[in-house]
Amino acid sequence: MTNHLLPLVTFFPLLAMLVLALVPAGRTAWVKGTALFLALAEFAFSLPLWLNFDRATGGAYQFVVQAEWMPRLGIGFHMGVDGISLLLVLLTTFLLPIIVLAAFSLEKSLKSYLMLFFLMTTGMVGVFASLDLILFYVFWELVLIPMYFLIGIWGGQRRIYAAVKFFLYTMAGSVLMLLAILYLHWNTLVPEVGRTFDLPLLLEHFRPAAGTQLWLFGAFALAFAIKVPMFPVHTWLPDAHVEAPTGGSVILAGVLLKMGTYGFLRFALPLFPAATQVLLPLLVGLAVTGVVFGALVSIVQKDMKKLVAYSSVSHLGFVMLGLFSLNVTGMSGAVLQMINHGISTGALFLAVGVIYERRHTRMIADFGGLAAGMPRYALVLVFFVLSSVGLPGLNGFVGEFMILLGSFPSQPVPTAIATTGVVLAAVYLLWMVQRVLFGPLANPKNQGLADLGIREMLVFAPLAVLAVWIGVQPQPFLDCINPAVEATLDLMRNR
Amino acid sequence: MDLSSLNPVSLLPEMILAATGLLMLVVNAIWRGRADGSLPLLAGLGALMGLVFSLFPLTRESGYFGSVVSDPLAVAGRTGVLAALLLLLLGGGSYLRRRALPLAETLGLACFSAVGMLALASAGDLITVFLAVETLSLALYALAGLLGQRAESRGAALTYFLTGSFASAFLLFGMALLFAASGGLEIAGLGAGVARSGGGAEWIALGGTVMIMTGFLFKVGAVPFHSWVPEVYGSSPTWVSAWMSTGAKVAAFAGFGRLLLALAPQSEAWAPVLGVTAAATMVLGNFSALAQTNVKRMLAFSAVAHAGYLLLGLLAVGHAGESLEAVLFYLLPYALLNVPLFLIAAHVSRAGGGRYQLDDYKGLARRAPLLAARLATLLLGLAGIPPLAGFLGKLFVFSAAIRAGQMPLAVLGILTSVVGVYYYLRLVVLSYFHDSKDSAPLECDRGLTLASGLAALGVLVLGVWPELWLRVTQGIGL
Amino acid sequence: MNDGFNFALAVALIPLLPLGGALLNGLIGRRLGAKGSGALATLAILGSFLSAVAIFLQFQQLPEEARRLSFTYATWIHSGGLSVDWSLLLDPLSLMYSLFISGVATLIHLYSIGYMGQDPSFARYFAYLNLFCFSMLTLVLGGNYLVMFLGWEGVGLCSYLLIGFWFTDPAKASAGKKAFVVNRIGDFGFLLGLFLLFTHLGSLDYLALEQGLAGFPVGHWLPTAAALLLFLGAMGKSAQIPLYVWLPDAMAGPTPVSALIHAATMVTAGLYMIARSHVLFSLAPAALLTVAVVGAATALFAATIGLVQNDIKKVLAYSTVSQLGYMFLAMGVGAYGVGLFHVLTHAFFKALLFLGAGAVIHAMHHVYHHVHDHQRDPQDMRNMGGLKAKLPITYWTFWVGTVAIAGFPPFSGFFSKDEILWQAFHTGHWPLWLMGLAAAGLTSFYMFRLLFLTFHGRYRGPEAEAKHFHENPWVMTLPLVVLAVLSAVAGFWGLPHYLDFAHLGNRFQEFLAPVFHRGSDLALRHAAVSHGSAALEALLALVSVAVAALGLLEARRLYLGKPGLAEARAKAHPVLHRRLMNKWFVDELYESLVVKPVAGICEFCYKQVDGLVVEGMVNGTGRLCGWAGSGLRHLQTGRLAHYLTAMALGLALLLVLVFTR
Amino acid sequence: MPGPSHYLLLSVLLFGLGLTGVLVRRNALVVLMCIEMMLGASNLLLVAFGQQAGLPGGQAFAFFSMTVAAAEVAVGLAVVVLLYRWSGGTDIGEVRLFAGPREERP
Repeated sequence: MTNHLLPLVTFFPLLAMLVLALVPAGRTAWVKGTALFLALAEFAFSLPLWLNFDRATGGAYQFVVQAEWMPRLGIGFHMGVDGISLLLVLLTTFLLPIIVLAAFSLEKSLKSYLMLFFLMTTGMVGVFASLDLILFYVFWELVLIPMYFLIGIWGGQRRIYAAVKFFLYTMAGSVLMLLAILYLHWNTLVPEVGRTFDLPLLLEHFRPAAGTQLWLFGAFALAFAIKVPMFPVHTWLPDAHVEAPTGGSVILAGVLLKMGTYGFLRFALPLFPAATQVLLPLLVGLAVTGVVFGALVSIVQKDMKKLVAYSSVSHLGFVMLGLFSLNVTGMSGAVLQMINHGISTGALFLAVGVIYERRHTRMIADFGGLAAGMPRYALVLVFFVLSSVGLPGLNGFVGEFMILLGSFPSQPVPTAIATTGVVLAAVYLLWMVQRVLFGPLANPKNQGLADLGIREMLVFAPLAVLAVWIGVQPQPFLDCINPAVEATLDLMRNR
Repeated sequence: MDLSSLNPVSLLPEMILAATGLLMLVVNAIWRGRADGSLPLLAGLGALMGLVFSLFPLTRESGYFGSVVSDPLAVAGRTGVLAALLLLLLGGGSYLRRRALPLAETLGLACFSAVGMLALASAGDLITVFLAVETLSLALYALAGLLGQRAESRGAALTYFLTGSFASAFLLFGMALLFAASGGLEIAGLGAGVARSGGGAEWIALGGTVMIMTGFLFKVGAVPFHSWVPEVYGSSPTWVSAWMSTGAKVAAFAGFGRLLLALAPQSEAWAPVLGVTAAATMVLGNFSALAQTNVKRMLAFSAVAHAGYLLLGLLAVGHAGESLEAVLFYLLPYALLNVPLFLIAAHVSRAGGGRYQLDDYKGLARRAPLLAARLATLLLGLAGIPPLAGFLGKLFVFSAAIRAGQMPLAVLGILTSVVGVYYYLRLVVLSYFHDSKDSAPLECDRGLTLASGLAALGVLVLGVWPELWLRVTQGIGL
Repeated sequence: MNDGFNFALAVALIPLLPLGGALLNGLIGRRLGAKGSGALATLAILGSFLSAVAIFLQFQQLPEEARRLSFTYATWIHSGGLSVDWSLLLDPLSLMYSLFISGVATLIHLYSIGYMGQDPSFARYFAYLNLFCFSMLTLVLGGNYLVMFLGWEGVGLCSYLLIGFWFTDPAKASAGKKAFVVNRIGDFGFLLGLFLLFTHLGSLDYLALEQGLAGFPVGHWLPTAAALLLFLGAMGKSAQIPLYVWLPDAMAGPTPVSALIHAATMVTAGLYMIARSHVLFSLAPAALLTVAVVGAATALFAATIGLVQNDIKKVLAYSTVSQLGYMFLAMGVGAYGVGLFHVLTHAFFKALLFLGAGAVIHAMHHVYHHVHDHQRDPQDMRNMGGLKAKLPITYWTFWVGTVAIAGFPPFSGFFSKDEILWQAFHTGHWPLWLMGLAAAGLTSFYMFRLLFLTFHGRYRGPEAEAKHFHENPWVMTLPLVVLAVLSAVAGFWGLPHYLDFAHLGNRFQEFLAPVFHRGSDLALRHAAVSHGSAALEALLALVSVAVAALGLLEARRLYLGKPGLAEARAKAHPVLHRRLMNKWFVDELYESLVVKPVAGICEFCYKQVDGLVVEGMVNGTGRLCGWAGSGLRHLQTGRLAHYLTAMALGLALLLVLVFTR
Repeated sequence: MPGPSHYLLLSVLLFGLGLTGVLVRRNALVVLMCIEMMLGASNLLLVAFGQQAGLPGGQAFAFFSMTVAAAEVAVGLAVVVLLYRWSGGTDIGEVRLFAGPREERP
């Protein structure tokens, strides 16, 4: 049974999309009900992964499925999750119902909007569960299409520019990775298997010269760095975030960016340890630059969404720093921080969406004093701001602390510089809170805005619970992550 | 010689198509257009039969004393050609009626050109190759000029004819030289023959090879022999453009591949030719397509660009024969994608006064949601986005190139393909993200709907379950 | 343990009760009504106080060396080399802090019921207040630096929320933000310190770290660096130069908050942290010296500003900064216990003073409300005067507080502050002692100025109003009385030995002794326990009392003598006066040195780096492709002849290519 | 007695002649003839070498190519006539193609 779990979780959303397609678009209530039900079903299907996952052997792939796809070409249908991918899969399925619920207030062709999200879920889960490089690449590219349409159709004024930029930028980044994958394929001979795209086998038998490693790593790193996004290839993100509809932004920040960091952790680092070592100073430098630069730029943003977008650049910089610490604490922290960022930033985008729906503006200057009229909203916003500022007791702190603590021994100075990001985060986020929530409720347009309703509270509640859970008891998650990270590090050492 | 090796059925598909072509003329001659309604149906049946017998040949032996072979390459090539023809007949009926093309002649010529294409895919010796090339060319010249009353069409016909026969002259002279050098006409033996007769013969052979390649490079529309492509595709009746850009291409690449496979021993010598032309073709094709505002010309340049990718695959043939599989795999989805794209272009531009401008696509998603969805699928397929078969085609071709150690060319190719993504997506952007000038719903006839739907579905299925087609192409070049 | 007293539970209750209170108030506080939610909060914190007292009593029975119990309740973060648990540490130090925090907090909660009774969002207020107590108690009870940091950030958050409690006033809201951000700058140092310690000692647990540090020689770079970094954190939290700027602004919060958070408890967290890390600091003489200098400088500097402020709370705020300076001075000269004693006494009399000020403000506000005047500032001392008769209890309690802080025997301030000065002097830091002495004089001056301006003389508002004054309700006066008593007598817990006629011994120091054994063993000078010459100490005590008296007399001359003298004095030294009035222009300095440049950098990064360079490259690539396309288009001339030629040339080219190889 | 190289040389010359003609002449008919000349060159080569090496294939090929050439001429003339009828000239310079850049301007 469990062996069919991963394909089920991966492809059920596809089925769900088709089912949803059959519901008459006119019957909004039906569409909403079906979509929510299907989303919850998807989440329910993914729960056994969490429950039956054997944490003792968290470093090994579990729920493995291996089938033939294009046998003569060495392309197989190979899926499996270790502690890292498990959590990312769960994050994806966890966010799906939330986004569906949040989308109910959408006016414009809700049905196709939701269908795209289901399609994208298949892609994202596939990316995290694939153990065959071609399979991985297929899912990797598959994710682009729905997001492209989401931005292009439901986006803001500059949506076309943003959509095309998003698509081309990320695409251009990943094609070279495809070539690198092919090179790996043709330059690795696996005894009694021959040529293969199978990740575990390649990890075992691929022994490239340092020089080759460098540009292969470069190809992979470029693709992932753009997705993360790392400075200086980050500029597609603010545009995409600002123009994307709320749900799109949530998925973008919550999951899509993690595909980049995950790629580094799963492919780039273990496949090319030598190259990693050589380029480490550069990578760490870029990560830290991202942290500080993103934070500094966030400070001067006038658009809430753009602010949160740039804050993502900063937070993802932390994650990269953790990955490049190359020790268990730092890398585990990085993985945990991927989840945290998904929760906190996702929630922040949802929060921005809430007032955007009410006022159709995201400009900070248009608000002020909302706390007076919308106490519940104020509570939610402040809560998630604090979680993303890294207040101890909430999720953000655990990740950031582990990252910095882990990277300090190997990278003291960069870590010290990155730590300023913690200070700056307080500056830009609290300043935004102050300008949006506090002060006199001057603008008449803001008076009498409805506070969060039941549905909206239901959207935020699960995220808040998770934030506290990870903040107080991260151990269940770390028990999954630690062994997987250790396994990755072993791979790097033994090659 | 024993007649057993005549093996007539090896030429069965060609015969069927030839018969169908004649049938068109005969029926027309007898009933004079009163039977026009039935002609496409008949042609379709003929093509279908041809397809069946191509895909499941009655014989795997070569025939006519080796001048016709029916190996996997022939099977794949013929299947590709006829699949395109069927799709064209299915989706193009309304176009033919609308543009008042002489139905019998058009269909007849199409069938005759198909005969040439099939023969080219299954040719066993140089004579057959030449005859096949000429058969398909002559038929296509005529098709290009079908709308002779329109200056553009005339220009197209003349251009195609002159450049085409110019290229045929190269081809023939090259064959003569190769014959002189290797002392044989059997394709399979060419390489060995050249190797045997050392000395100056190798130089002659090389000269001949280059000229033959020139001839084929012209047919596939590779730079610098591509100039005719935008003119002819752009100015011929769209139905014909669709046919030229698919059927002829499949056949040409099949024949070209077979020749290069035979000449593999000399690959070091001729590889540079393909390297240079492939690079130039990919770059020039993609970047020129980027600058087009006329959809037909854009599709023409995109066809040039795809020729570039395919040449990359051929280049690898010299290194490892199996690489030809990649090329043949690529061709089927390519044909399935291009035929409906041309037809849709014609359909959409009708509203825009037949000027084939990009702006005609604005808001298409709102005016014809179904059509737009198919268009988007087809374009994404052509752009090579997974999980559509277009992606696998590119994947295999680039894989072959890398296996042959052509990483620089592969990098160039894949980067230019990103440029390609841009102009393909531009149509998607227009039809989905823009608002239309007139929101009047654009109805679409059943044939085209069916054809484009089938094509999109086929490309998707092939992308998810490529074994279907891989089983056919399996063993090519071994 | 003895007679099955469950320490683990009792200790856990101390922070958890207020947390529960906070949650309850957050959920159902509104329905309870002002009194109800206030009572709930007060009971919660009272519970922790009682639990602390119970522990204290149990503690007395334990032998000295056994007075260090640590309890682990659950794992928190275990990954790789890092393993941190939810653990609490119970020893005299944390117990002492818990006692006075929960005690003072209880009184202030009670007081708040009266003070905030009319405020519409009382539930939010009490929830925050309880949440603060939870954080503060976690801070002091935490068993490792990470739990401490949790409380550390928690109190920062609560102070942020409470300073900006009346958020509709932008000034108040931004004061809260300022506090949080400045504290974060300190936390930056704190975190780095922790990273450094963990990197080299592999743990964040107090006990483990102390053992790890044992190996290091005094003056080694690691303890020094770590200590300095931690001290940066302390500076932020305890408002020392240069990070003190947030505290005066923090007075924007409700007055009880100022009393609890910004006078009695939170601001002394930095002191706690140093005391807790005393082993580390004792290994780092350089760091200790820094602490001492910063402390002394702050004491003096803040006192000067306090001289001329007219806002009653501002005066007290600067006096708090100054007093904190004293405590750091004590820490810096290695007299940890002495510093902590001042923490305790200061908690009493400064809380008292703030609550007294609160009472005055409350009364003034009430009066202004009565006459519908919302122009005048109820906190400005220039509007007050002669309240002695109107608010007798407030006055007398306030008087006690003033005398205590000014350092007149036998009130608590005298003993604690004098001990500090003495330690500074006889450990050879006589310049610091001099600064402290001067600060003492200034302190007594501005405190009596405050007393006189507020309570003595004649009411400086229209006579008609005067009749509206009346004393505040018991919930507000009772805490005043209790605190006054404490401020009066607390000194006797820490009698200097030259006054120790009855040989009671210095109870306070003896209580803390077990904590500081190791530290003072390691420290070169055994400040905390050594005494030096009793005569000299007594003499110096007299000197400082004399200085305080001078301050008192000067204040009396200026503010009770002929009116206009003070103005005349101000006119006499216009430059100095203006500098003092504007707090030495420090805020302006930071504005131009830090805030503006940073803002500029941000703009630059966004507009130039991101907008021009990076985006330029991205979009440039796109444009380049476009140009390439339209350029290549010209190859397609549309001339048949050209095409034929191109083909021939192409063939020639290929032939050349092939044959030239 | 001329050897193979002579035939080779001659046919190359013929071919070159035809090629030059195609490039320099503007009249469609003449261009067509030049192309025929190039085909002829090839035929010469086929026949000659077929004769030399005693391979009948050469001659056979030549026959086929001649037939093809004839067919080609037929189609070619048809196209030229078409051109002449509609535009009253046979100068390939007159042929107006879908001129690239000029009409492309939006």
